[in-house]
Amino acid sequence: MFIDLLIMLVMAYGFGFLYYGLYRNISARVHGRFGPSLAQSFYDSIKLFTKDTSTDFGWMFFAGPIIMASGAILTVLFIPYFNHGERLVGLSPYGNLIVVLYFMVLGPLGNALGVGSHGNPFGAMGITRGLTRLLGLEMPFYIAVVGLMIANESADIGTIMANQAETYNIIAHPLLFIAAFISFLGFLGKSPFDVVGAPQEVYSGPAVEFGGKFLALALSQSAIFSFAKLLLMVDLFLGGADSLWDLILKTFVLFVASVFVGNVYGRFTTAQSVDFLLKVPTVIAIVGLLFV
Amino acid sequence: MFNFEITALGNMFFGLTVLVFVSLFFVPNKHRSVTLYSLLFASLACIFYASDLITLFIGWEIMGWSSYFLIAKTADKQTLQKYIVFNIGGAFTLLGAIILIYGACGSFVYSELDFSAVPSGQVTAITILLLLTLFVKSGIMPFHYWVVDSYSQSNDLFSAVLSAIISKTGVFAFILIFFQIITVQYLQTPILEVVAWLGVLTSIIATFKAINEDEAKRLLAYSSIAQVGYIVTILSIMGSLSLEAALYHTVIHTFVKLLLFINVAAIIYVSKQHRFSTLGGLLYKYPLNFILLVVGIISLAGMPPLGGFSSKFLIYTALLEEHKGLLLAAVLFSSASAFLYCYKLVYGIYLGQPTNPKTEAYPRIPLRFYVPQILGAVILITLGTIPGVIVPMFNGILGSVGFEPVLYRGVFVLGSDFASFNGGVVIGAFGLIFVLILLFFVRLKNRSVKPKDRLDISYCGEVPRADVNLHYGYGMGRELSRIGLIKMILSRSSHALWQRVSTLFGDLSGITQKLYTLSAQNMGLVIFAFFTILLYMGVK
Amino acid sequence: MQKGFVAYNNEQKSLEAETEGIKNSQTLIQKAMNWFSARSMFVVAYGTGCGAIEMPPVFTSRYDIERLGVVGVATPRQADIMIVSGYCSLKTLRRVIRTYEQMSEPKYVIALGSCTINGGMYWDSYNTIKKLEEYIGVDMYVAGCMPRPEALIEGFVKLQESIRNNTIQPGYVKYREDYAYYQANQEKLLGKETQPVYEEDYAGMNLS
Amino acid sequence: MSLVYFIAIPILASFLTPFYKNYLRFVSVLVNILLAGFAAFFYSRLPLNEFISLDSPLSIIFILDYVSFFFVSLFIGVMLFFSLYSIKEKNNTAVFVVTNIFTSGALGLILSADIFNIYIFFEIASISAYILTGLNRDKVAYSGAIKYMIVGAVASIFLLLGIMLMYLNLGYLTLSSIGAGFHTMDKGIQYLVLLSLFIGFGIKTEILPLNFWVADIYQATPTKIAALFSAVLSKAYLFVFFHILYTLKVDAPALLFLTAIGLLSFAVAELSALRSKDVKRIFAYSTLGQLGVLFLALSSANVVVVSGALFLILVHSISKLMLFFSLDLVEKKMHSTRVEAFAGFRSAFLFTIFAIGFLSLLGIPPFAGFIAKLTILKGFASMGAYGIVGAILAISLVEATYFFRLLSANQRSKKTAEIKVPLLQKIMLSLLALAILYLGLFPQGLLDFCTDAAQTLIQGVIHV
Repeated sequence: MFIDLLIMLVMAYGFGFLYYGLYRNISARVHGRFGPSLAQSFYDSIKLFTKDTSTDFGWMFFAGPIIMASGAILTVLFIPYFNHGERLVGLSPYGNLIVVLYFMVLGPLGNALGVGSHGNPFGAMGITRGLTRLLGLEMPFYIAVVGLMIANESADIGTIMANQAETYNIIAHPLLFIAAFISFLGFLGKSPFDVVGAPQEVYSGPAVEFGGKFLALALSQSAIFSFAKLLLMVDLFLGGADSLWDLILKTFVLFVASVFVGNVYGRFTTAQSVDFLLKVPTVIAIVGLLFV
Repeated sequence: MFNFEITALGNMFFGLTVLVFVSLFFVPNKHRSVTLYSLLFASLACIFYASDLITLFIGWEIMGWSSYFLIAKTADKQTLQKYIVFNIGGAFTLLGAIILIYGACGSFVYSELDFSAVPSGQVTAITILLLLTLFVKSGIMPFHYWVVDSYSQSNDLFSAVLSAIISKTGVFAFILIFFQIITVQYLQTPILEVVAWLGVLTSIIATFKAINEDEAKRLLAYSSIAQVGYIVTILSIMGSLSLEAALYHTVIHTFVKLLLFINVAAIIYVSKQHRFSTLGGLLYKYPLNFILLVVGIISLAGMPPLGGFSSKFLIYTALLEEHKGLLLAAVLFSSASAFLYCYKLVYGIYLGQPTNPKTEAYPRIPLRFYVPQILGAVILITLGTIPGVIVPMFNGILGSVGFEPVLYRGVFVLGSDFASFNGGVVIGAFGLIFVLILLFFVRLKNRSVKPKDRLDISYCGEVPRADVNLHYGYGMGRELSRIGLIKMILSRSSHALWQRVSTLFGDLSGITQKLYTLSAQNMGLVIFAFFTILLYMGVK
Repeated sequence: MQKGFVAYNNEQKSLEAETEGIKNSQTLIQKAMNWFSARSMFVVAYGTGCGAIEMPPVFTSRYDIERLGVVGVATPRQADIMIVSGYCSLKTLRRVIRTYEQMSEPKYVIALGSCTINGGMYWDSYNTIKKLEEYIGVDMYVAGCMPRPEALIEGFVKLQESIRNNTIQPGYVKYREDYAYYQANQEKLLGKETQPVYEEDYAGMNLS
Repeated sequence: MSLVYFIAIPILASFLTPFYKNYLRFVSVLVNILLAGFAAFFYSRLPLNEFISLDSPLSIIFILDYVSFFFVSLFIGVMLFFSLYSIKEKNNTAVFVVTNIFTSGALGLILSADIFNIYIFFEIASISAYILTGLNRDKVAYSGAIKYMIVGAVASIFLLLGIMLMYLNLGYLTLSSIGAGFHTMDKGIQYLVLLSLFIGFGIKTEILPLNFWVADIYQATPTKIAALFSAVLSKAYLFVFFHILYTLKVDAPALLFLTAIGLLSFAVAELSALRSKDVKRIFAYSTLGQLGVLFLALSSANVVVVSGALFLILVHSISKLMLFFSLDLVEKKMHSTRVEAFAGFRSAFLFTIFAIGFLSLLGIPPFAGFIAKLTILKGFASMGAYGIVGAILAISLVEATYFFRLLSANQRSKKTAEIKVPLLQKIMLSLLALAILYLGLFPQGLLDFCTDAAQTLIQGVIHV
């Protein structure tokens, strides 16, 4: 059990950074440059963990990133990796999809407390943008997930995966998938929904005062979290994974798709992104929900 | 005239009342009025334990006017006027419904009411009248007009009572009347649909209004409206699970609001400030208060692992079970938006930079303020972790109402056959991970540098002066008003509607008053004219 | 590479001798850590003067310094390296110092252009400083007016090399040790009220 | 013992004034106690008739049945209260001369069972009311009294017209005989008679559209006297009107018309009070409104509703006494009855009294007004008249608006004067408040009596 959890965590960490490196590489190629090495994000993380000093604004600031990381790790542990339900299911028997959806906001909220406590207005602005954007992101995603839960008569991720043995949900409920995918892009924090940490406007936003180990933890959790989201999408719409290769393939495909979208579009403002998310994908999701 | 009966449902609500009142007794209060508080308490007991409609009504009215006099100590005239017009109006619709029920069934006693022979039109009329009453008390749109001002202007302690208990009387009456007396088979489904949507629309709109609010208590008031909106929505599903969800959420919301209002009251007590734009940066001054507030908002936002999540989870599963997808999506939307005002509350008061130069001189918070807060926090944490302590009570109430209990009786497990989760594992895993990361952090060679000055922030290389406002509490949520849909919600208000009604009555009053100043001659003319008209009509 | 473009600061020689011993006594972990911090550099590119115009090509497709693990960040808290790109007026210096103070250690400074070395073409200006190293610790000078992007990249490479091999005494260590000197210089120009806020007592600190 | 004493004693007491000029207030109390004793004596002998002369047309018949006993004891109670309350006012004895006549007029109206005597006592009560209105002896009071007199004269004319028509057609004046023979008359004459009675009594019972004079009169009258008008005079006319109506056994459309008029009257009066700036006027409007409710309730010909209406009459009398007397105290201190003056006084006792009075008038539990309103609404519900229930509740909301506006005005304004209520007044007012609370909590005994009285009223005066 604990070994399983450890493996899940390490896999999430490794794949998260790998995919992040990949993302940077692909973006670089799109821009017409070589880009850093695949392991660059990993190097960054190690370096940040081993910095000599980091500014600490008090215990709440200290706890903020830890809560955020705990939230991300918790999310990963509650999402089963494979659809055969034997290994690497983590804690998913003790939770369900709704719990996971809420874990996904637990970390950010804990982080928000930490960020708020250092008194830098840019941090609070970033958090506000993030929470505002969350409004838009969650609407289509939740509708899609609700549609799946109603269609499967269950809120259990394992059951939803098992029910896709014949047809994947991406084919059975394409509209729901489109809606969920659009907000998934936003959840990954890539363009065009990357207004939260816009360095030019709000000076890195939430991460404005994070240096050294705090930034390291923030980066690591974001890698883990990205993988968790990929995993969730795979579990919900692509029938989960049978084997390790299946897992890598499916997450990779999904990831690459999101990277290309992210590289093509510019950045929406907060209002624009919420407006867009509340109009296009939400309407798609509602139509999809009516078909369920 | 007064008939009482001890019921499981009444016990639950009365238990909440007792806990709230007892814990509030500890809090220092400038406007303590023993007579009015005991009247209020008695009226609540009267409502919760009544066994006939007249007793219920008497309790309802006494509650209404004793609250009025409690609010009147601090609120302004217009607020009072709003309060009384809506609440007396709500009580009168209740009376109307009671009279209708009497006309239909010939009795006031709950156990003697039988709707099997009543025409459905009449049942519908009764339903609508009762719903109006509940809507007014619970502040469902568009009858929420009185709520916010009354909550924010009444004294800090009484706001807690209003939000924690009095708004719940609407919920109680809903359960009592529609689950026990009229029962679902006589109700019209379209009405329930409308109620469900009204509830959820209320919660969405109130949530956005809350986000836009600069005053802590007004924010909490709007949040109260939103939360009760959920309860009404979920109740209108009229199923076993939905009833348990509603009861759970009622309990949670009672303690959340008790905690939050007293928390804010403590801050107002020491700082004399109640706006986010004049508060801020109190985190390290009042750390215990901050932690309690965080417990409160985590529950309010419905985050795992605290109690708020448990009730939200039940709400969602109840809606899922009935396949109310759109309704659930709307609830989720409102619930997701709630994070924003939760964050605004905690940021505006405790985080960010202090806006007030006198912050350092604020006195300590008297210990007595912590009694209700710690009570609330302990209950919220317990309910999130060990739902097993309270689920049997809900199952008992369901049994007494005549429904089949559906919740598991596990100690840590909460849920039904549809979905369940293990609160113990959630909080355990979270705690374990948190502690592990913390240990890892502490073990790192990395040295923490503490900034000496609160203004040592990265601010584009700039050194902000002490008088620059670095607190973002005021502007938080401003961006929302640029989003089309939300702008529409925020820019509209029922104020204009009610204002128009008020003006209309004022104008009518002006006209009729003129009539009463007729001179004797003209009066004589009127009399003869009237006589002539009647005579003419009679002859014809 | 042309050595002349890269100017070490004046204590380079003695430092090299001093750090030779440290280099040899490094454990494997320390070596690895050095390698990682050389491999990953977060840069806050402080565009103080005209040299700033050379930085965009360095970071974008033309020269793509991300290959070397160098990434731009917005805030000093996240940064390892600050580039001071050109002359510093009094007004800018205040911000430069502030930014420098807020970076977490280990932190490095690359001074870009001749103006940071001796004032360059502003050598007799009443309003610009002549030697950046009098006010903050500087690790690497890239001379020239203007230095080409290649020169800047060269600077980065050299800096990475010396970090990896631990061959220099970093500027921030010197800054801590001689803090009184730097502070006096800063105060002379800027006055007391803009003094940086330092929590720790650098004089009594054990340097590793 | 004779019922004539009810009328003779007060009128005698006022005629003999010169003999005890300085002790008039004590005599007045004594007279009222005496009357109360009579009432208590007659309680066990109900119902009873007394024929003083049977020769038509000058027959004199008194009837004391349940309903007239109800009114008689109510009025005696009110007058006793009034005389006790004012027992310390040494320099205003003139008022007692008139109030004694007023008492006998009102009691005579209630007790008379023949239509000519009704007219006589109608005039006695009216004239004493005109005098009472002018008691203040200033311009406003005189102009009010004149206006009252003119309107009252019109009312008398119509009443007389009705009586004349009946007498010419039937040849007798006894109520019971008229009741038996009314339907033998020509339809047109019936209509004309009813119309004249309606106009005559309508003016006096202050019903729309015949009540436009009322607010001015109340404002001109001394505040305590206005309480008497509200608590006694209008109720007496109301009773007599419906006594006659039920005796004449009018048909349903006529009653329905009265119901509609009552409802309209209620609505318009409450609406007018909404923006009124003068508290005394507001109380006047409220009286008009309550009279409208009574009118519509009494015209329902339903035992439950009528019993509720009788209960309401009692409660309303008590509440209005309380309110007008308290307002009198406020007026003495603030020299005005404007809302601003009302907002400015500080006295927890008076505030409580006002609050209880308002709540009771609004029909809010646990005060007696609630029982009255509930009974009326229950009765209407059992008749199936839900529209009226809704209308009454809706209009009550308007009433609540202005009453609570007054309360909040007092509670939230800057206080300018502190009112110290004398002990006697305090006790008297507290007694009234307690009575309201008691009747609200234990209404059953009175309700039973009201039911008996209502049955009697609806039956009408039966031929003996």
